[in-house]
Amino acid sequence: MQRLKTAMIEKATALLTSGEVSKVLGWKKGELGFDVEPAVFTSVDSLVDFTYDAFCGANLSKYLVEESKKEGKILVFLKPCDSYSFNQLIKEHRIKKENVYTVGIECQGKVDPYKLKENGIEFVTDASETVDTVTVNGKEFKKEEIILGKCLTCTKKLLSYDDVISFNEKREPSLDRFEMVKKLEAMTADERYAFWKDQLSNCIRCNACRNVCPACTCTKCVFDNDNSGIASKANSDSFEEKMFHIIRAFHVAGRCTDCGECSRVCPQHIPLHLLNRKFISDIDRLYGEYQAGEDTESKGPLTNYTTGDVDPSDVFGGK
Amino acid sequence: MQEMNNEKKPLIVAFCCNWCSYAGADLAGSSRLSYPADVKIIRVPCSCRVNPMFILKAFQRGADGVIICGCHPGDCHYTTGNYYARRRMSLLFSMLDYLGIERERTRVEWVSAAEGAKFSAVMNDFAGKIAELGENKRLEDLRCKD
Amino acid sequence: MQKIGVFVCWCGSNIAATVDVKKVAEVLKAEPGVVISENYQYMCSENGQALIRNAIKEHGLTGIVVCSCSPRMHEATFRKTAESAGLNPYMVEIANIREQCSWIHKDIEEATEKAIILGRSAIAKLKLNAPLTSGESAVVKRALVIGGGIAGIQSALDIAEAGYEVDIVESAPTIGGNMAKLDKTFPTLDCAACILTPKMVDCAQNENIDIMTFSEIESVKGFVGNFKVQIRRKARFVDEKKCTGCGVCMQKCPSKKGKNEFNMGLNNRPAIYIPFAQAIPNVAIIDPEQCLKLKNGKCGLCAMQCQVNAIDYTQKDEIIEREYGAIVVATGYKPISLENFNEYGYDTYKDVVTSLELERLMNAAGPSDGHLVRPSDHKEPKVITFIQCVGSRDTSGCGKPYCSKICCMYTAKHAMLIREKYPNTEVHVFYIDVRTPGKNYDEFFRRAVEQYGVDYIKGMVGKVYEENGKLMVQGSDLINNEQVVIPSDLVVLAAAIEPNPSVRKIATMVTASIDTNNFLTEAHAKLRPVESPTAGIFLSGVCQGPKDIPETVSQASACAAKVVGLLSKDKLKCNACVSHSDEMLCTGCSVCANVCPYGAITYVDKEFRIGGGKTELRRVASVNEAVCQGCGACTVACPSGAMDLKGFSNKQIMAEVDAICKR
Amino acid sequence: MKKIALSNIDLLYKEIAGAQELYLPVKVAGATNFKKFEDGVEVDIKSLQTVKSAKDLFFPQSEDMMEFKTSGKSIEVIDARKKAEPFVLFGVRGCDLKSFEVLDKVFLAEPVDTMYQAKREAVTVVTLACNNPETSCFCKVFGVDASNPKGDVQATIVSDEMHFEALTEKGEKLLSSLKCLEDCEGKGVEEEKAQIKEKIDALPFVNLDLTNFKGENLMELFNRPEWEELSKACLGCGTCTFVCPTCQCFDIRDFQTNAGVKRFRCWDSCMYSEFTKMAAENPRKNQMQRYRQRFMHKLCYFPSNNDGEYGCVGCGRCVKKCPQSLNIVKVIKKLGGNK
Repeated sequence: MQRLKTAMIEKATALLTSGEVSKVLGWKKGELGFDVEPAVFTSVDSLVDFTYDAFCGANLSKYLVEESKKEGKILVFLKPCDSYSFNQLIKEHRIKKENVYTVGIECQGKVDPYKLKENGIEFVTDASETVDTVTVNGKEFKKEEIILGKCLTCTKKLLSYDDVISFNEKREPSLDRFEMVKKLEAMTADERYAFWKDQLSNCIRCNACRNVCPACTCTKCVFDNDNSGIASKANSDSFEEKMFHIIRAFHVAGRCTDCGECSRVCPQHIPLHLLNRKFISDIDRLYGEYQAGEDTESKGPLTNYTTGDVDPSDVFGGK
Repeated sequence: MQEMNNEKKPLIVAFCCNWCSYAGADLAGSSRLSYPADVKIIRVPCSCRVNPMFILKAFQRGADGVIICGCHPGDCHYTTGNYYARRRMSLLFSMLDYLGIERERTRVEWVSAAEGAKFSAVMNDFAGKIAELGENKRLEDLRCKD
Repeated sequence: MQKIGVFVCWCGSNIAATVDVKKVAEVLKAEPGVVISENYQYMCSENGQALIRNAIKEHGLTGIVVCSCSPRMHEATFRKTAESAGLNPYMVEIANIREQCSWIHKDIEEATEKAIILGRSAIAKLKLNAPLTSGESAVVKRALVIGGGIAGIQSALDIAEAGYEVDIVESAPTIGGNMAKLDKTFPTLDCAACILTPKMVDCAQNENIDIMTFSEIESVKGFVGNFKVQIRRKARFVDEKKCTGCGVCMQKCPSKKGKNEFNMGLNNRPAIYIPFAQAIPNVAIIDPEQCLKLKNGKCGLCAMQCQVNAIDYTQKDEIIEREYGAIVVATGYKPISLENFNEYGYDTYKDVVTSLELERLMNAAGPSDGHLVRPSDHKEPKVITFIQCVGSRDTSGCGKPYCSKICCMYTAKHAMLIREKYPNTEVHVFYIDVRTPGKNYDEFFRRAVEQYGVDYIKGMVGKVYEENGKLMVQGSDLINNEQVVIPSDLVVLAAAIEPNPSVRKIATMVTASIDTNNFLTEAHAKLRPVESPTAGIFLSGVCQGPKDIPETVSQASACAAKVVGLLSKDKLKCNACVSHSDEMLCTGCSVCANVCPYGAITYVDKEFRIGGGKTELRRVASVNEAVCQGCGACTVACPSGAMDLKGFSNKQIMAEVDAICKR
Repeated sequence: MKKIALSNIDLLYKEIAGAQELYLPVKVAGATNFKKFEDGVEVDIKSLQTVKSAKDLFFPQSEDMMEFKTSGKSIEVIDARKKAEPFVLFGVRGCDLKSFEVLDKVFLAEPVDTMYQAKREAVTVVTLACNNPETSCFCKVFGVDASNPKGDVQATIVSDEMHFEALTEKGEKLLSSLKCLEDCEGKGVEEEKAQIKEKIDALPFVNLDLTNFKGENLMELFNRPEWEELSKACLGCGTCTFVCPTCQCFDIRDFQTNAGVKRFRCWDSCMYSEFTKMAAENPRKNQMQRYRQRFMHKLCYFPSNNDGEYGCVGCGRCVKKCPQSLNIVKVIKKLGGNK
């Protein structure tokens, strides 16, 4: 990890010095060790705060929607999952590609601060990692015990970049990403209803899931737009929790790269990614496997069709 | 009998595409093929005009069932509209089911302008299923119920 | 503040018998925004419309709701009414309380309640209506006729005569279609070729007509007035411009074992051939499957013989693009395949033929030069049995549920012609019913029976089998209530006709709707029989439904009149209910363009003020209103809700939902 | 003083809930929030903090105000405010208790917010000392003593028992009504409090320097260039404001029902771009301005208007919940002073 960080700083320094880029989008150290935050560095001097470690879970691609509009080229470090979002945003014309210099960096799973806390660590003094382990404050954890939910199932690979920093250290996913979806599908309707009722009743409509989502880049969201007919600010009724999450999932269906940020940021730990994954799993099953963000040209499954598609009545396998 | 009258009647919203299904409904009418008055039709240009928002809105407002009718695949007046509708609704209905909402509450049917009899049969069947299911509780908005 | 007028129609007793129209009017009057609510016996009548007009003027109405029959019936009527009273025609909403209420409900209370709800829903929508104006688009003054049979020929000639350019695209190497194969025509018994070929020649000579044979429609884009059509001109390996149709090549061609399509495969033709003597264009064509030169490079005799160097073995398919204002579909029919009717032995016995084959056998230009002989041994048949309704009126699933309409008449014709020319021949006809509506048709049929002594047997045929060199036709005679077996020399099957299979592909390309039997659907079964529901697409001939020649020709001319009416306009009013993008919401993500079937959406970079005196360049969607047909696919694809449909906006539809659910 | 064994604590909940409504930290689907006690709920007093703060009980996320019923062309106006029945709020930590003081300054100042007032008066607060404060806690900075929160009743867990002391009349009334409690001397309570204090003093953020946040240097702080960098990663979501115990902004909205209109108020967030949208213009045009507003309000404007009382109680929820790890601690460290 240390050598990756060193290489990244070297790369940033070189590109800033040569003037090829004027800004660098990366991560900045925090106060408690794990609370790194996305940051833009504009000078070689400012890179002193630059960090890349096992806590850099945030997806940086969405920041480029705004940053790439500004003057000057920006260097961005993209983890495999971030890069799928990046591609999808390029496909949707949301990022000005010519203003971005992308450097792919490898990733073997990022630590979930909540899991760290459950293990009694609230303050990180030192951390190091290998492909399969993380050592925090001298205590070694297996990756599967400690990394973010989204990383446990990650199979994403390094896509095309302007440049890549990799030491060919790849972690294999420890879980099938559809396991929980399948589990839910196997439940009775009553059980599923109870599951989601509990989960969604916790929603406080803080919009963290939406605002962090790289697929949610609307200038103004329908839920904020009084003219849309479905604007709502709070879950004044249990209906609105469902409405918000169904519509949000639907709006990103076929575009969601499964980056998992929604679930990472939810203050109530609602497993929102299970909604998106349901759509992904249905799309894969009904229309053939599709990975949003794998390329920048293909038609998404909801803007496409075949004449032989299944009827809605047959989605559940026969009437 | 008395009790029957006191029961809340089911409410069904049917979105019908202008070119096939709405015309099919008209044909059912001109052929005097009855179906329950619980069914209220909203005319849309094409099944692809039906936004999931409309469906959820209908449930929020107290609908007990929502049905979308369009031209048969391949016969869309706009060539491809119902193909998109088919995908959208497949996914949406699957999602509603995933959230534990009764899958019988939503339906898509392809009804051509010539299928007045089918329209009536479909509506009778759907209204019957909805009556069996009873009131929509899982996608209700209590504020709309008092 | 809106001032809404509600007009409840009784439709005589159609509505008023089941819906308490007075109560509906009264209850709806109490709705916020409603200033006047009237009921009247026939709102669509002149008096009814006058009532609406007066109310609009008197009360200064901002919109009207008419509770009446289906909007598919009278929406246009009431829009015109509103317009004539100075109200924007799109400030009209119809509550369908006839087809979707009074006609399907019996209980007055229930129907009245539903009518009120439908009225409220229309009011709720109307409150969100905005006055709309239609855009205009120019009309390309040229028509395309797909299919060069009698229907296409007649339509093309009429359009050309009116002074407009018209292209005929025919998939076969010649125009003429099925009619060219017929011998005589009922009920006058004049020869088909004698009346058709002059029309074919007219087409060829008319300066306004461009004939493209051996060509197919590749793609159709655009909309009424502005279709862009790609046409595949298939390689015929003969330069159409050079070939004089002298026919020398045909004689010299060593590969003579091709099935003669024109003669229904009853005899052979060379690899290079002219379909028939009067073919238009009278130009040779090479069958690449059969030509030795094209197959293995050895031969080239025809090219050596050709005086004008018309042969071109290297010719390739060519795709040309043309623009049209209107498209006539005249793709015609073909007899059904008889594989489901093994009991008649069509595939087993050479002497079981279809009626169309019989036409060729009897035709002077046919394989037997007009001498009626059996295909098997070329002997004259002494007993001929006709079997009617082979695959027609068949609900078993083997054939077609509809009546093919022409068979009764042509069988009578065949029987009569045979008895006339070969009086010693016995002719039997098995029939279910004989249907002869049409001018001089029944008289014609009766002549066959009474004057020519054709033996009509009411009953169905169970099977045809061979015994001692005879074809035994076993059937029932329902009138005499007995089983009969007729030893015959020739059996003729009146095979059902079905739309040309290519019509499905064409219908999809031109976005015309099609029924379960693959016939194209007309815009209105009675009132708009020659138009497709898709604007600018017209239906000529059997592609719309079974027809005989007189009917086909009259429909073809009617179709031409419609086309000429369209082409005579310089500008067309576009659909006013089109999509539009709210540029303040649009993110330019391209999702909408991906689902637009018309390519109506493009993207532009536009400068927007972002406050503080700054501007920002943003990519936003822009809708070509002349191209948009208003399906609304884009509105649902758009996650931000920037894309909305005029006349069917998100808010309008949701207002309807609200109103319907209010209880 | 009174006490009950933790193993019997369900009896206490049931007894309170038998007499009046009881709200306390309840875990649903893995997340703990203040919810009504009902049979079968999973009470969670082990977690230090609820996700949403206790302000939810006085200033709920959404709350009906009035209704307009329409019938034909007439409109009837109906008061939809619910009457506040006495209720017990159990398990409030020192920081949340302090936040009530902050909210009172807003809602109980003239003109009084009657909806808030009614609930505030109806409540009996049972506070709970924080046996295990977390690294994200910095309540001490704002004068909170998490070992000794002074609610109507103060509860302290000492090993496997919970001890109660009534600090107000209301508290006295509640305690004396509860039969499941036994009298005690409060043995070990003071020792426990001393231990908690020790733990608090060892936390990383307890010495934050607030000296720069004064009324006088408002403009200087406002114009500090660091805001740009501090707010760079802000997504503009409302998480910090919604989990914050002192954020008190709300919006008033109408909901169209089948019968008319319900007017309700719901939490709003100054992080949202719509928050300051006005007819002519939006004075806060970018996220930096909105971000700056939130912290300037808590650390400068609020104390300037309220006798030096800060609009932050140091609960640390934003430290834990911000999706991108932005928080008030980072702001104070950057701009507060050099202590």
